[in-house]
Amino acid sequence: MLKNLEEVRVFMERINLTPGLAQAKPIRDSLKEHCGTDVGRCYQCGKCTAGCPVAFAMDYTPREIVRLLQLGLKEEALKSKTIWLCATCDTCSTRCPREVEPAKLMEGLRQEAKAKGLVADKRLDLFNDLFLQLVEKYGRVHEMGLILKFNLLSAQPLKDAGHGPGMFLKGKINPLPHTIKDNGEVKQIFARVRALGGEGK
Amino acid sequence: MSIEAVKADKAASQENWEPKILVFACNWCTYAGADLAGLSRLQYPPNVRILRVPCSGRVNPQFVIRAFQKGIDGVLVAGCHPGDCHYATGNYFTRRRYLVMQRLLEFMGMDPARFQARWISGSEGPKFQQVVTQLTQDIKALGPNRKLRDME
Amino acid sequence: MKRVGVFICHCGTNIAHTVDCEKVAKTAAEFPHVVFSTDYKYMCSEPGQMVIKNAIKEHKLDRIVVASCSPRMHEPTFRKCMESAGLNPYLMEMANIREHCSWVHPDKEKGTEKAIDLVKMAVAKVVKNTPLTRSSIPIHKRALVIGGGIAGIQAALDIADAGYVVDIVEKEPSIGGRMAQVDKTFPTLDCSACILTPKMVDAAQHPNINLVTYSEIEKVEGYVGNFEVTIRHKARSVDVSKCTGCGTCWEKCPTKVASEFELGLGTRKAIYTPFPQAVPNKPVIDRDNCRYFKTGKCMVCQKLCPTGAVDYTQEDQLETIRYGAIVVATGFDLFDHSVYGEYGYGKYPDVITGLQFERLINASGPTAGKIKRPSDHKEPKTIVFIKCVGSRDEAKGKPYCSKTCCMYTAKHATLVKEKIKDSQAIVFYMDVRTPGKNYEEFYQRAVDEYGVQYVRGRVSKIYQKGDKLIVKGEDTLLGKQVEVEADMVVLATAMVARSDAGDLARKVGFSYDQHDFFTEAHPKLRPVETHTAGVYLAGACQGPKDIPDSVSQASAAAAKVCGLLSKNEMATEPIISAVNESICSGCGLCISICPYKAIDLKTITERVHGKMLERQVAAVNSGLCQGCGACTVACRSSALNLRGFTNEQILAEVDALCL
Amino acid sequence: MKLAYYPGCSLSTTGIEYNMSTLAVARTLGLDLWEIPEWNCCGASSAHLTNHLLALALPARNLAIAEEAGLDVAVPCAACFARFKATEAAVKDSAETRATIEEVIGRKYEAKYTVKSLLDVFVNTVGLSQIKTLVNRPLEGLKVAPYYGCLLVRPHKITQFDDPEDPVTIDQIMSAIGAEPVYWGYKTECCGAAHPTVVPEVGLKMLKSIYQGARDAGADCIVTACPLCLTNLDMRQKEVGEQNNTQYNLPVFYFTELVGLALGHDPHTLGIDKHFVDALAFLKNKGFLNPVQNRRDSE
Amino acid sequence: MNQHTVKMRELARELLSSGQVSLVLGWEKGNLWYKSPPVFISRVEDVEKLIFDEFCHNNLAKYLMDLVHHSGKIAVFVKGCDSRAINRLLQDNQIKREKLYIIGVPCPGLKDPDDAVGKKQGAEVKNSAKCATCSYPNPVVYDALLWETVPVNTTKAPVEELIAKLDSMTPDERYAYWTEQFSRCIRCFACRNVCPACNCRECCFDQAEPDWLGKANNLSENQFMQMTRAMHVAGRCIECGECERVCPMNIPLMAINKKVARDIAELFGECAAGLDLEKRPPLGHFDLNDPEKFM
Repeated sequence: MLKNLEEVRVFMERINLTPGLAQAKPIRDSLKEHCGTDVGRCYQCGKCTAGCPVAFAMDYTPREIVRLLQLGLKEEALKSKTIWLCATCDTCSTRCPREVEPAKLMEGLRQEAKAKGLVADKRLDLFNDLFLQLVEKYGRVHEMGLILKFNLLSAQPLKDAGHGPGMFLKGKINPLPHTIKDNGEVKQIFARVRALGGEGK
Repeated sequence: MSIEAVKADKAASQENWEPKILVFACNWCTYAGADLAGLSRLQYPPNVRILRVPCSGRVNPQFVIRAFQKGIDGVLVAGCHPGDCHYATGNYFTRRRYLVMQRLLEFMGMDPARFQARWISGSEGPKFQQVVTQLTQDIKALGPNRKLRDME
Repeated sequence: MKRVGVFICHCGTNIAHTVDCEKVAKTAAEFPHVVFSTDYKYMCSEPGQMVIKNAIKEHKLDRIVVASCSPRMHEPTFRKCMESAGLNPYLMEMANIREHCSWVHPDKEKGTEKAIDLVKMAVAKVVKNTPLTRSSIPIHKRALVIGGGIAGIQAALDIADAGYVVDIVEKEPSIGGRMAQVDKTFPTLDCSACILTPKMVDAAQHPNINLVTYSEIEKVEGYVGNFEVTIRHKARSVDVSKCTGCGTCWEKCPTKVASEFELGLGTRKAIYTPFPQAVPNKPVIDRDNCRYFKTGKCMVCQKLCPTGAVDYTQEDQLETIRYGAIVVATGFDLFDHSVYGEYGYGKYPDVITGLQFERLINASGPTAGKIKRPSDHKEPKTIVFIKCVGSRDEAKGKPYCSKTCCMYTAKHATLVKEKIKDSQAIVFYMDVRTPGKNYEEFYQRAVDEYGVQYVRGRVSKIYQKGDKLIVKGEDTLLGKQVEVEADMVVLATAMVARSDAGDLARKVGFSYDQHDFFTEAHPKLRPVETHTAGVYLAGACQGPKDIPDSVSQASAAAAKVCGLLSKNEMATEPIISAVNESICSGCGLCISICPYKAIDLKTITERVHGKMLERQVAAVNSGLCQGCGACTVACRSSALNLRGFTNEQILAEVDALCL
Repeated sequence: MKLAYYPGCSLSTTGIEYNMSTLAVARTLGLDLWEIPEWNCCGASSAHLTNHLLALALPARNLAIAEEAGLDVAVPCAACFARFKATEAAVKDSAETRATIEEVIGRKYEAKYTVKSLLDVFVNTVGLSQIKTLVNRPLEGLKVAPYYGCLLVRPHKITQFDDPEDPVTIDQIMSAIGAEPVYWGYKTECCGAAHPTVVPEVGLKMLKSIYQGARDAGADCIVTACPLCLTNLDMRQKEVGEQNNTQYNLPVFYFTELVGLALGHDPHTLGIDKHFVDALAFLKNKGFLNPVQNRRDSE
Repeated sequence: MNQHTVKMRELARELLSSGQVSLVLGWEKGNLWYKSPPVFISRVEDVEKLIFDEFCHNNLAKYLMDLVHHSGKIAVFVKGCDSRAINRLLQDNQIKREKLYIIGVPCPGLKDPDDAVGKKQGAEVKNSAKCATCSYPNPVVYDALLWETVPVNTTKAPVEELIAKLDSMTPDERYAYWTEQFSRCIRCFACRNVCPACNCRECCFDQAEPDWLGKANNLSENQFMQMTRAMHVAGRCIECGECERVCPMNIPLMAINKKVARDIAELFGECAAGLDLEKRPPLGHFDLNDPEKFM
């Protein structure tokens, strides 16, 4: 939602297409390689957006993200909230008439945005990082710890406090982190993935 | 090395050696494309000789081997683009035959540059020019063909 | 001993400027078999041709080479020249020393050298030439039209009006086709039946037209001018010669089944005509559903028929007829939208197709023209139209545009607004394509005058909520998700080839594309012909088409047929394949390669060691062969050879060039 | 029949009642579930968002252990199922990927056995008729909204399970135990995954449309096969209701809980007391908590 | 006498005496212990000549071409490779299925007779090269199968190694290799005569007009001949290895045939010849999506 006139003006500024279009082809090719999907095929029908359960909260609709990429405006796409808000439910990919897979695209863009330090919604990124830290450490996820740590680090320590005791009483949250006996193997997996540069295609 | 081969080698070292290149051109596309190159006065090396056939599907691989036997330096088989064949499907058979033939020639030790196939349409005068120019350059770089050649 | 004459053309300075024509002529004089060689300013001119003719006479030439421009330009000229000099026109070869030489090589020395080579090749070839003669095949003056929709009817009327007998073979009990199902036609909104039924009657009453309904093509043999077509007349169970079409039988028949014509929205009886204006207006019995055929009891129709026309013992009959030409006009089917899970897999009763909607608004349709939704027969107030269902959808349907949906959806939306005043018509579209006379204006009227709301975006989901259908889309122009609570949804489903299109194409022997649409001989210049001589295409069987396009193509096909049938016989090109039967081993590899189905196996008898033995060899049909020569390469033993481009001729050229 | 069983992290914490009900019902249905020893987290729902190889390797270790035991794997959690399937497909698809994964996990894994969702096991391994014969407390009159979410059915070429637009396995199981599945348009809508926790202003809106859809379709309760979906739908219901000035009163069940109930198990054994939206009271009202005399366990 | 031979004779006797067939094509023991030439049997009493051992190399299918006008039905014994030859001839319309009674003999792999020369009967003999990588030891078409099928071995044959070696060479080295091979060719045409894919009534090599093949026996003409033959059998060769076995000059002809077969499989998909009568030879049809190198 646009807050003031200033933002309106900037948002509606005319875009010079020339520099972007020069990048369009290499961007298309690299996305094809890294995300396995071809934005060039999209004909902007909007079916992805029409069925997207999160589109209402996005700054660009999934279709618009693809459009930005088609025009070579990848920077804009990387800075968007959309790529972080995508819940990867795959509805778009399932229905796309041109067999473009927007969900895969979002995954790829997230990884790239993170690498470039362009994370538009820190909360989701933080959550994912914390999650994996737990897995690496304990082999399994300790959900209570995850939520508490997330709330703490995202500066909203009391957000879900109302649910915590309820869960605890219902025996749903173990106060102690559970772990597998010898987590060496899982730690090894993380280490080897890192050694391989994180990409495993 | 036979005397003929020595002679051929010598010829290669001479500056005035010019390769002879045979182009099998289908009547409806490539021959017309070459005509268009002429109409547009698009210059290309005079080394190519066009042999007109109704369809690239008419070109028997044995013609190609024969040309090499008799001393040609390079062969191009050219026809309509897939989907444009005047006879609907001739060039699809050409494509299969010469994909196999090309690999066979290579396996026999021929340089792949000496035998090529291309789709050149009746409107592609510039492409005809460009393809035969490139082909001539490639073959000039290789020198005279001695392989498969009937020296007697 | 062969006597070759060589004629080098200067083409003014076009050739002579960069080729030393005199030198070429002199050099050529030394080639084997050449007894005369000369050069001249313009060989194609009258005096130039006289030079040739005189030389032929004077030097007793039996074949010639003309080195000049492209044979694509003047081959016919010099062939005629040969003929008038009393020689076989095919004993002439041309060397293209203009387009392929003088115009592209400015270096005169090199150009001359190349011109000499080209002439040498032509001489080597012409020495191997043999006289070729055009043969002719008789043309049987009767045409067959397969399919009795608007395209078939139009083609038949045009051919019949030109004075030829034409048979329309229609697999349904009546002619009329898809157009009979349509309510109104764009862009004029005149009623489809009003313009179609007179044509149907014209066809039925035309002295040159035979309607062969409820019949299918069984087998097609032969070739242009001489097709032998076997037609299967399906058992009607009604003797058409006795039946008067009074209608008693179908009124009294106790069995009701879903009507194909009404696309499941209405019913018909087991003895039926598909629709009231059927031509011929004579019923057939649907044996799968008839009580008599299922149980052996009933016979109501037979008992009540005043003329005793009902005949349960009828059987399918085969009839073979000879035709000179065939027009294929088998029309289209609609894409089955039940593959769209997000649109309810075809399970929501109020999600219907455009053609079903035609029946709903048609005065003679199941609702007598009142728009009522199938589920509860209520009048819908909000109707959503979705375009490109199946069309332009590679994931679930077809990649192509069905061409007609933009217009008929505009028509449907207009009619909704016209018939239900307080209604909403909302069209979800991706593009609006209106390239036709008065089409754009029609679409604009739908928006301006009728207030049809167009929303750009493909619908992602439809689901039933109570008695409403929730339609979810994006307005891509706004970049926002939108939702409509609709009472009915109409899908503009793709036009697809008939499910049996491939079978028919194989039977008749012509090609079809990856979507089973029939392939025209050339997309621009031969749009109504097929690759098979004598077989023509009309209407949507060749690709999605609206009525005006179908009718135009039908008339065009008819013109082609008339052109063919106007001749008693047809000359065939002599440059075709020929079989050397003594070598042919009958392996048949050539058969599958021939794009024209011109090669068949035949059995020959020959005497071997005093015994008569049979064996099979390939046989080329000169009416079908177009002379591509693909078969000659498939033939390992060179039993097949292409006249005019024989192995011997091409080898001679290759040798001449290299040696 | 014996299957390897991968409960996953959720089933030992927030989804503990899924585990309890699964194990209870499995015994009755004659399923021998062998819990993969020392299993590790499959990485859902974060690894695939950040690292492709890691997302394949984490499930692979578990699958490798099951493969050593020579068993197909039953996975109750939809998120784990999706990740396992992705790994299975990737390994089947490319020998190169397989080699990399094997290197990373330090175990052999050839995807010789099949990963099955627990729903699949119920419908196709056990069979609906078998379930039907074992029912002795048919849940007649219970109108359930079957909720599948995303991960069971999408992407279809990987999960290869049920229909991506109109899945029916939960519906079939519900019918088999006498309940009445309602038709609604939100069967496969996304519950928001981590969004209700992490970006609640977005996630809670996603949940709202699902509650609304179930209510509009006349459902009494929602039934699911995904612990994440259940946690979101159950834990956040009150909050979403308050935001929208309403009470949805839609208890959310695992399908195993309702099957267990129909087979005559005690609701506490099934963990039905562990929900936020009071499920026990709801069932009591419906009259489904009267004790059952003779539970027939399959041998 | 081995069990296989017993079974063969039994069936042959039954077929002949019942009049089901009037001729049986099989193998007999020749004068040398390491040769088992073909035998044509029309009398029941001659059935005792039939044998099956590890020297039954001859592909009997090709002999059927000489018997197309034989009036009765013919029984023919076929190993895996021979059965593919039968399909080759059927597909090429050279023989009629209804005139044949095909008896399948799953083949355990044969021995190399050249290696047996000079050895005593029963001595250790090398395996035949052509059987080393046979993928179809079991007949693919038959009316009766005489005994249990045998497992397919998957070892890498020397010919594959040769192809790999040649592939790794420079063009000039490859050319030199083949020059050396083809220089030896004495133009005896044994390769062609034994080949079931070479079933023309008149071979183009024997024709004077057009003069495809020069009469001079030189390297160039030999190259023409072998390349032409490779193209003629491309996609049709059933890889029986007979050409190479009968070549008196030991030219590695199967390296060419295998290489072409592999290229075709790579380019147009697996289409091993002589397995499926419905499958047309790969150069006799096409796919719109064939690889495109000629743009």
